[in-house]
This record gives sequence, C-alpha cells and structure tokens, in this order.
Amino acid sequence: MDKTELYELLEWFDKSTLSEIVVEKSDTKVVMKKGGVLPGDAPPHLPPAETLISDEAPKTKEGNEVITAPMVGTFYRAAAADAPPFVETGMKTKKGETICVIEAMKVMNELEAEFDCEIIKILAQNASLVEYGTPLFEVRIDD
Amino acid sequence: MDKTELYELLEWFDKSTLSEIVVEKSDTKVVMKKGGVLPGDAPPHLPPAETLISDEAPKTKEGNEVITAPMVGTFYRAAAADAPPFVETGMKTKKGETICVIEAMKVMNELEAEFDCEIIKILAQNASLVEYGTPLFEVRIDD
Amino acid sequence: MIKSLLVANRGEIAVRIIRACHDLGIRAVAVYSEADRHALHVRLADRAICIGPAAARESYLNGGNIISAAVHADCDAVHPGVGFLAENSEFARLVTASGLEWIGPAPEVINLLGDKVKAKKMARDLGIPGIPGAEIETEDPAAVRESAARLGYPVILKAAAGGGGKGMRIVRKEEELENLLVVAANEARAAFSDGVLYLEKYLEDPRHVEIQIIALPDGSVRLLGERDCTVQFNHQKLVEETPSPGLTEENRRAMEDAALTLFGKLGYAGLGTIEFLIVNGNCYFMEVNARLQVEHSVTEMLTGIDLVGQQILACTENRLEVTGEAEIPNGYALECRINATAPGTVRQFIPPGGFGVRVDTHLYEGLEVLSYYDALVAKVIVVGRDRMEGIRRMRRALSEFLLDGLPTNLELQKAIISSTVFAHGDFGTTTFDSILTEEKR
Amino acid sequence: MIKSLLVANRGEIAVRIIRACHDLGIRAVAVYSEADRHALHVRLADRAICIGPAAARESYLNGGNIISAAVHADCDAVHPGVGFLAENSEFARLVTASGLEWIGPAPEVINLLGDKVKAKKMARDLGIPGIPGAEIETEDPAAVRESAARLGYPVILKAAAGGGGKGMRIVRKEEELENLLVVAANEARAAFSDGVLYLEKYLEDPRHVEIQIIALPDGSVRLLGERDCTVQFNHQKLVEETPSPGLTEENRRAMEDAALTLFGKLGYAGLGTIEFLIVNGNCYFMEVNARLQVEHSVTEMLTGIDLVGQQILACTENRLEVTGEAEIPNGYALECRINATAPGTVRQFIPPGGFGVRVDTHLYEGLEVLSYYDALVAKVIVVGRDRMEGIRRMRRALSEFLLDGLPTNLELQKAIISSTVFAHGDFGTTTFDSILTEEKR
Repeated sequence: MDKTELYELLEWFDKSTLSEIVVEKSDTKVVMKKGGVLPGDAPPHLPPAETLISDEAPKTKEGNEVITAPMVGTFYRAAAADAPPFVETGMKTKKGETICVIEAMKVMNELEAEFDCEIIKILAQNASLVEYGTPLFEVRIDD
Repeated sequence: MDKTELYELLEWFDKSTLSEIVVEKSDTKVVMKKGGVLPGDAPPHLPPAETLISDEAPKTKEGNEVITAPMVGTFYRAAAADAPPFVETGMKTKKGETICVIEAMKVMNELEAEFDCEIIKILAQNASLVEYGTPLFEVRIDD
Repeated sequence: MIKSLLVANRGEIAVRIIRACHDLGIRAVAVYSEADRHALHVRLADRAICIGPAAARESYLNGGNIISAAVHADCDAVHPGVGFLAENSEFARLVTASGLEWIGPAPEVINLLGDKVKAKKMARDLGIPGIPGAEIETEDPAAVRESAARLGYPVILKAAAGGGGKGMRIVRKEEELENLLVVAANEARAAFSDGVLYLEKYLEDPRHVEIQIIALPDGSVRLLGERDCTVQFNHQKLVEETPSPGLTEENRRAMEDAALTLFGKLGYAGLGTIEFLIVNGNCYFMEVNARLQVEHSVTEMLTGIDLVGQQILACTENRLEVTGEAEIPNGYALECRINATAPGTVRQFIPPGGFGVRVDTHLYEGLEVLSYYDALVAKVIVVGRDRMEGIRRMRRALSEFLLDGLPTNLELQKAIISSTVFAHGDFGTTTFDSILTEEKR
Repeated sequence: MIKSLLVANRGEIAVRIIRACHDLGIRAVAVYSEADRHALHVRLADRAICIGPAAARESYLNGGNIISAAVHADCDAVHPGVGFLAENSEFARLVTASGLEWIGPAPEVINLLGDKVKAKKMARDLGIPGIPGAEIETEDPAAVRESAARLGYPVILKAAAGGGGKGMRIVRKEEELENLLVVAANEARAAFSDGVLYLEKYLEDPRHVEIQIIALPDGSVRLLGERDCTVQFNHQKLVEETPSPGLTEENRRAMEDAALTLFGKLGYAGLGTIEFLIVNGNCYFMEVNARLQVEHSVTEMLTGIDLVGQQILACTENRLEVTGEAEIPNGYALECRINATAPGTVRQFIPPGGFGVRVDTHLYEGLEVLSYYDALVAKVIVVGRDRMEGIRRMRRALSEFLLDGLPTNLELQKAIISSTVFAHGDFGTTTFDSILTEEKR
C-alpha cells in the first residue's frame, strides 16, 4: 500500500460511517478508528425531558398524592375574600367536593377532588399565579 | 485482494447492517467494525488532549520503543536514491549512527539513533511526508 | 414602549422573538409545555410559565392558558410567532379583549385572509389575478369539458369541500377528463360526503415567490423585497433565497404593486407576506400570510433590518422605522432549513459560523428532540455579494455543520445546494421532488 | 486564484481564515501542535499537519516545520494570522523564498514597520507626528529639566534599551524629576546593563484609535474606517467599536490622511492598521500593525466586507474588490473579547446568536483549553443602527452567553458594557483600570 492508496483510504474512511478499520497487507498494517456515539451512554449535561410523559399523578416521598393545577390562573382557597376556605390542612374531603378555584380568563374554575382524601398540606399560596402542573395540595387517599 | 475489491467491500459493509467484518485472504487481512465502543469505555464525545504532554517515547504493545519524526519533512531511508538504506529491518545499530534523513527546507537532516538498538520495523514510507511525531521505526533497545 | 411581552410559541422562532425583545429592552416571558421544560426558549426568557402537557392542543394551542399566563405575568403584549395560534383570529380577539397588544394584524384582517376563497376574491377585485378556475357541475361533462378547454390543459380537479389531496386529479388531456371526473367526484364524496368539484388551471412546476412587507393600519406599506421559496420537497419549503434567480423586473413590479395595493387596502399592521406562483412569466396570487414567517431571516440577512423588532414597534407603537425600497441593498441571501427526520438526543453540536453566516436554532448538546412538534431544528442563513458567493458560503457552512445524535436532512440540503440545477437557478416547485426521488432509486 | 493555503496559526483566527478560504473555494491546510490535536481548526481544515510539541516556540513559532508542511502539502500560500509569526519578516522572507505566496506585506515592509523607532521616524518625515520625546543625558539634569519643560508635564522616562515597564517612571511635576531620573536610570542599568533613558510626553488616559486599510503594492490604499480600542484593562484590548464615540471629524480626517500617505508610500500589500493615541484633540502616531488584527471582525460586521477574503485576493491576485469610503455604511459595530482566565475543559457551551450577532470562537463542548497559548477563546461581535442599539444588543448577547467549565472574563465584560462610563463614551485607555480596580476593593 503506497501513500496515495493510503490517502485514498483515509479520505474514504473519513466520509464513511465506519468507526474503525484495520488493513494488514504483507508488511503493512493500517488501523483507523473513529470516536462514535455510545449506545447507552452516560446522561448528557442537561437532564433530558424524560419525566414528562407520565400520566400518573406525582407522589411525595411519603407516598401521598399531589394534586396539581390543571390550568394556568390564580389559585384561590375560598370562593370569595370573606368566605371560609374550601379545605384546611387535616380536613377530609369527598370525591366531587370543591377544594379550590382557579381564576382564568375572568372565569372561576372550581377544582373538585377526584377521590376521597385527607388534606395533608396546602402547597400553593392563596391568590398566587399557578402554572400548569403547579402542586396545589398534598393529600392522602382514603382506602 | 486488490484496491477495487477492497473498496467494493467497504462500500458494501458501510451500507450493510453488520457491525463488524474480518477478511483474511492470502497475505491480506481486513477487519471492519461499525458502531459502538464497548460499554465501560465511556470516553467523552471528544478525547481530551491529555496524552500529549508526556516526554516519554511512545512504546508498542510488545514494549518496543518507537522513534518518531522530530520535524516536518520528507523521510528518506538512504542518503541518495542509489545509496543503500541506512538501516534495514533486523539490523542492529549503535547510538549515534544515522538511521534516516529528513529533508526539510532543502536541508538533509540526519537522524541519529539515541541508543544501541535493533530495528524491528520500519514504520514510515520512503520519500513520504512525515509530520512532527510520525512514527518512523519500531526498535528494541539493547540492554 | 411596552415593557413585557409573552412569546406564545416554542423552538427557534421563540428564541428569535425573545432576542428581539431583549434587543429592544423588553422583558420576554416564555410559555412551555411539559415536554419543553429544558428548551432553549425557556432558558433565554426572563420568565417561563408551563401551560400544559406535551400535546400541542393542550399547551401551545391552549389559548386560555396562554392568555392567563400573559395576564398574570403582567405582560403588555403577545407575540404568536409562526404556526400554532399565529393565524387564529379568535385567539387574536381574545388577546386584545384581555387588554393585551397583539403582535399581528387585527383579528378581522386575520379572519378575512384566513378564508382562502374570500382572500382570492378580494385580490381579484383589486386587480390581482389568482389561479384561473371555475366551479363545475360534475353531472354535466360537456360543460366541464368546455370550462377545461377555456382554462387550457393541464387542469386540476379539486374537491370543493376539502384538501389534503383527496379528490384531486391532474388532467393533462381532454381524453382523460370524463374518467377522472368520476374518480375525483367519488373520492371527494368518500372523503368529505360531498362530491362537488372545482376546476383550476394546473400550474406545471411553477416558481413560488413571496413579497415581504411591513405596514401600519393607516395604509402605509413598506416593501422589503422578495423571497424565492421554490425549492420544495413534498410541498415543504426547504431553501429560501433573495433576490429570486428567476424573476423578470416586470414580475417583480407586478407583485410589489399587488402587495402595496392589497396590504394598504386591508389597513394591515406589522409583517405580512403575499405569495405568488409564477409560470411562463405570469404571476398568480396564492395567499397572504398574516404573520411572521420562518424565512423572514433571509430578508434580515440581506437588508440588515431587524424584522421582528420592527414588527413589535409597528404593532405596539404604530411606528415604522424603515423607509421602503431604499432598504434593499445589492447582494444575496440564502437559507437552508435543517429539519430533524426522527427524534433524538443531541450528542454533539457545532453549528457553522463566521463571516456572513447566521444560524438560528434552539438546539444545544444534551437536548432531547421529541416528536410532538415541528421538525425544524435550525436555519442556516448566509449572505453574499452575489448568488455564486452565497452558494459557496452555504456549501461551506453546511460542510462545517456538525450534529450527532439527531438525524436530519443535512445531506439532502448539501445535495440541493451542490446541484447544478440549483446553481443554474432554473427550476420549479416540483423540480427537486423528481430529482431527489430519482437519485434515491 | 490559488488552490491551497496553509494557515500558520491556531484558535479562533485559524478558524476564521479557514472559513475565508472555503468561501473562496480554496483548500485550507491547518498546522497544529500536539496540544491542539482536537482543536476546531484541525477539524475544519481539509488537511492538518502536526508541526511540533505543545510549546509554541517548537510548533507555531517553528517556521521551518511550517514551511516544510506547506511545501509538502502542495500549498500555494501561507497566511500567518495574528501573533506568532505574523510580523516576523524573516519568516515572511523564507515563505516567499520557498515559492509560496505570503498573505501580508513584503518582508522588507514588515521589517521596517517592526522597528518602532524607524517607523516613527518615517511617519514623522511624512508629516505624521508621533508622541513628542527626546533622548536625554542622564548626567545633565539641567538639560533634562529643559527638555521636560519643553514637552510639558506629565512626562515619562523610559529605558532606551528595553520595555516591560523596567526603568519607566511617570513624572508629574518638575520637583520630582531629579529624583526619578536617578531611580529610572538605576533600574534601567540593573535590567538592561544600560542606563540610557528616553524622555517622552506622557499621554494621560488617551483614546486609542486605529484606521483599517487594505492596499496594493502599487500604492492604492482603501480606507475601511476606524476602530476604537480604548477600553483596555492592564494594557490589553478588551472591547473594540466603530465608529469611535469620541472622535472629531478633524481627528478622523487627519488619521485617514496619515493612513493613505503612509501605506501608499510603503507600497503595502493587504490588510494593515495604523494606530494612534488621541489626547486633547491631538492624534499621535503610535505604530503600524502589518497584518490582520483580532478586531478586524468589527469592521467586517459594520461594512459587510469579508476582510480576510479580500486580504487573500489582494496578496495573491493583486486585486481589490472594495472601492473605499463608499464601503462604510451608517451604523455601529461592537466587539467584546472573551478571554479564559484559567485552563479548563468546556462542559457546556451555548454561545449567543440571532440577528446582528456573530461569535467567532474555537470552543466546543468537550474541548480542553490548555494554558500554552493566547487566552482569547471567543469574540462576540454585534451590529446596531447606532451605538445605543449596539450596546443593548451586546448586553443581550453577553447575557445569553453560557459557558461552563472554563473560567473567563465574561462578568468583567458585562460590567464594562453595562457601565454608565461606557454608555457615555467618554473614557481613556486607563479609565477601566481604575474603575474595575476600585470595584474590586
């Protein structure tokens, strides 16, 4: 293999999708390698958006459920400024009962409990903006 | 295997879904691989330039020394076209003896052996361009 | 000047708009779906609000959540970007009804232009001819034959009720007409429960050219040159350039006059484009894009005018800082769209750069590109003193482009830009379909 | 047109030159030291040749190896870039003696301009005044006092034999003179075995402005505008802008006339810059840079002229494609140099982009930046219609700049660009030294 041949081979290899090539010929041995992408590589610098496509409700470490905001708007714990909150920490609530309202586009959207549960913690501030997915309540589902 | 055959093979392999191929034919051996490095290897996307600052001469797997080009130029095994090569494979040479010349800027630079040694393999092609660091000879140092 | 603007979009165009805001000293608020949590537009914005799950209809098409986000984040204006809700007149109406400024023409104008039949009629009434056509009685082949003869072959049969190629047939000779009439009507009936057909002159391999304008509701319209979008593959724009390599001065003047007339008449606000098909030296009005376009950056690269910044000023300050024709210098600009061809995670990404090259992208190493949204992942735009210099620079830029981990159409783009057909400049919207399909065989 | 060019440099400037070659259709051959095996210029070149170990004196300063590489790789020309061998007349001579074209002025011209005293004398003979000064007899304080009085205080004492601050003393008042004369002479004697001193007018916080030209040996010189390099920190240029915010039309005309005269007289080839210090409305000639400069991209951004491409054409084709004053449009361009402040490995890198922003860099994720060479790792260049727009855009660009794993002066640059001093434009070469040093306290 002379220089021209080697150079041709190099050029070809460079353009190809091969990652490695070894050529041995009488007294000549050529080894070429390329750094490829590794299957099952370590995670990239940025956490990928992998957590997102789950339909399951998020859970806390203690195994409690978290109720999140289903829309963007202002979170209110009560129907009016002078009304009592729909729920308080420690209260039990039934499926279908209103637990808060989210005001969006000047409409008060009542959020109902989807199951019987106990309110463990109120996670969002009254009258604050909640985004889609903002945690609102930590609850324990009644068996 | 001639050149045309080799390139046909390359092209075929490149399009194929094989990940590796080894061809041995009389005095020729061809190995091609595609895709991954073994898991556990895990180099970064680019190998960092960490290997470079070593002053030690490179060694082969067999523990032999490799004499590399100390300058950019044309590598000549002999002092003139009709002269015999300074060294041949299998020859023993003494420290200070000329083993090749590198022509640069129209000057013939004689390269001398830095130690008594046996020439195991000649790694560069006569009359070819060698870069700084191009391997020229594989040698075994005499004890 | 407004203080804060919500960008109701994602991807490279959201990044583009955020940059325009920051260049103007305006705070930029991003919205994102759960799938875009790590997106570049989220990182670059001053604030980002999650508006829904991955599916676009529940997030980027969820006008309610977007407007709530804008109101609650104290935004003064909403920029819809390209696609999604950009030409949704109801969304535009809700935005303005919520006390926010809309970066685009008035909702009624969007509504009018969104009805392609009305828009075509309006253009025709203003003396801007569209593609000749006729409504036909499928039951009366003789009358259809007469209409077809009047238009001249080839003609195309289209279902009046819908699109997507259903009930569509090209008729090249009178002999084929009767047969295809039945086929098309049956197909239309099956697809839309309505066999009514429409007959149109079929334009063979036309050139696709658009005129960019910026306007104010008082009728001021400034011309910002043309863009040639003829290089398409499967009806998708792939390459855009300005000036067009195949346009007579007469064509150009006709299209520019049409743009001035139409947009002036509409009392249009901000950026707009009027699109034409050109065959045999005749320009046929196609449609108006009542919004920013992906390929606006081609015009920016040639003129040095920040179109998005100017659009924001036009729509919020009712002010134009450009004077018109003087703005279009000699030279040439060219854009290649780099589209992902499958989802993937960006492993290595070194985009091209340097003199005369701009890359608009939302990619970065580590980003996972999912399949929920548009395939566009980068635009490579170059400028040159002439077309040959621009093509050489684009070849250079594409050859530098290094992207591992995400399959794209980069090789296709290299093939197009290096082709002699592209270099000669003499091609139509279907030329590359046939060339590239043939190459594959 | 030449077919192949060797780029005798590294880093962003090597990348810049390779791009210019490719834009012209010229093959680019890179050289690299062992430490630069994975450098971007190696990746972008059509061929790359290792010329030595990491230490620059054995690689990038090894003229023999570079010329051998150029000859053996069948190159037609050598571009020295910026720094390293760019102003080494012996290297230029060897390049031309080897039958290669040299992208720069003739070796004799480099030689003349490299001798700062000769260059100053030549300028003076052409009516271009330098900083006033006088050789003095240290032994005769009365005569020195007279010279100092003639120049006007403050004056500066400099060792005739060397630089680097040794034997250098600013004298603000006559009372200090006698004392400092002894101190400086002793210091000079200790450092250079030569106590001979030189007296110069000390320019207090001057403006540093340079005129960019391109020329042909026949005496044609084209003006390409000025660059203001006044923002410095420890005598290092950090920010460059054009036009200068503090220049009278008279100053500009004087410097441009000087450039035309000097470069015309020299029979200069290619790109060159003439540098001035300006105090109290007086321009003092400082030196000529007989090469491409780092900050050339500022001029490119404003004018839209590919300076490196033009330089290659001027030096290989003896041809200019620019006509001169017509080339400088209204507008403003601004550059910030991003320097590494310590070695490091680039972990994450998302450079800014979009309309009006260019980033010239050799960084990419995974690159290890070692401490062998220049600290410059990126140049951020923006264009605006006026200075305020340019500054706003630069603020935006710097705020987007994301670089992890490599410590840089990014925060320093943000502080400068956001400062009211910079916004007002009224500052000198030492202004930011004092401001930034004070801030640190």
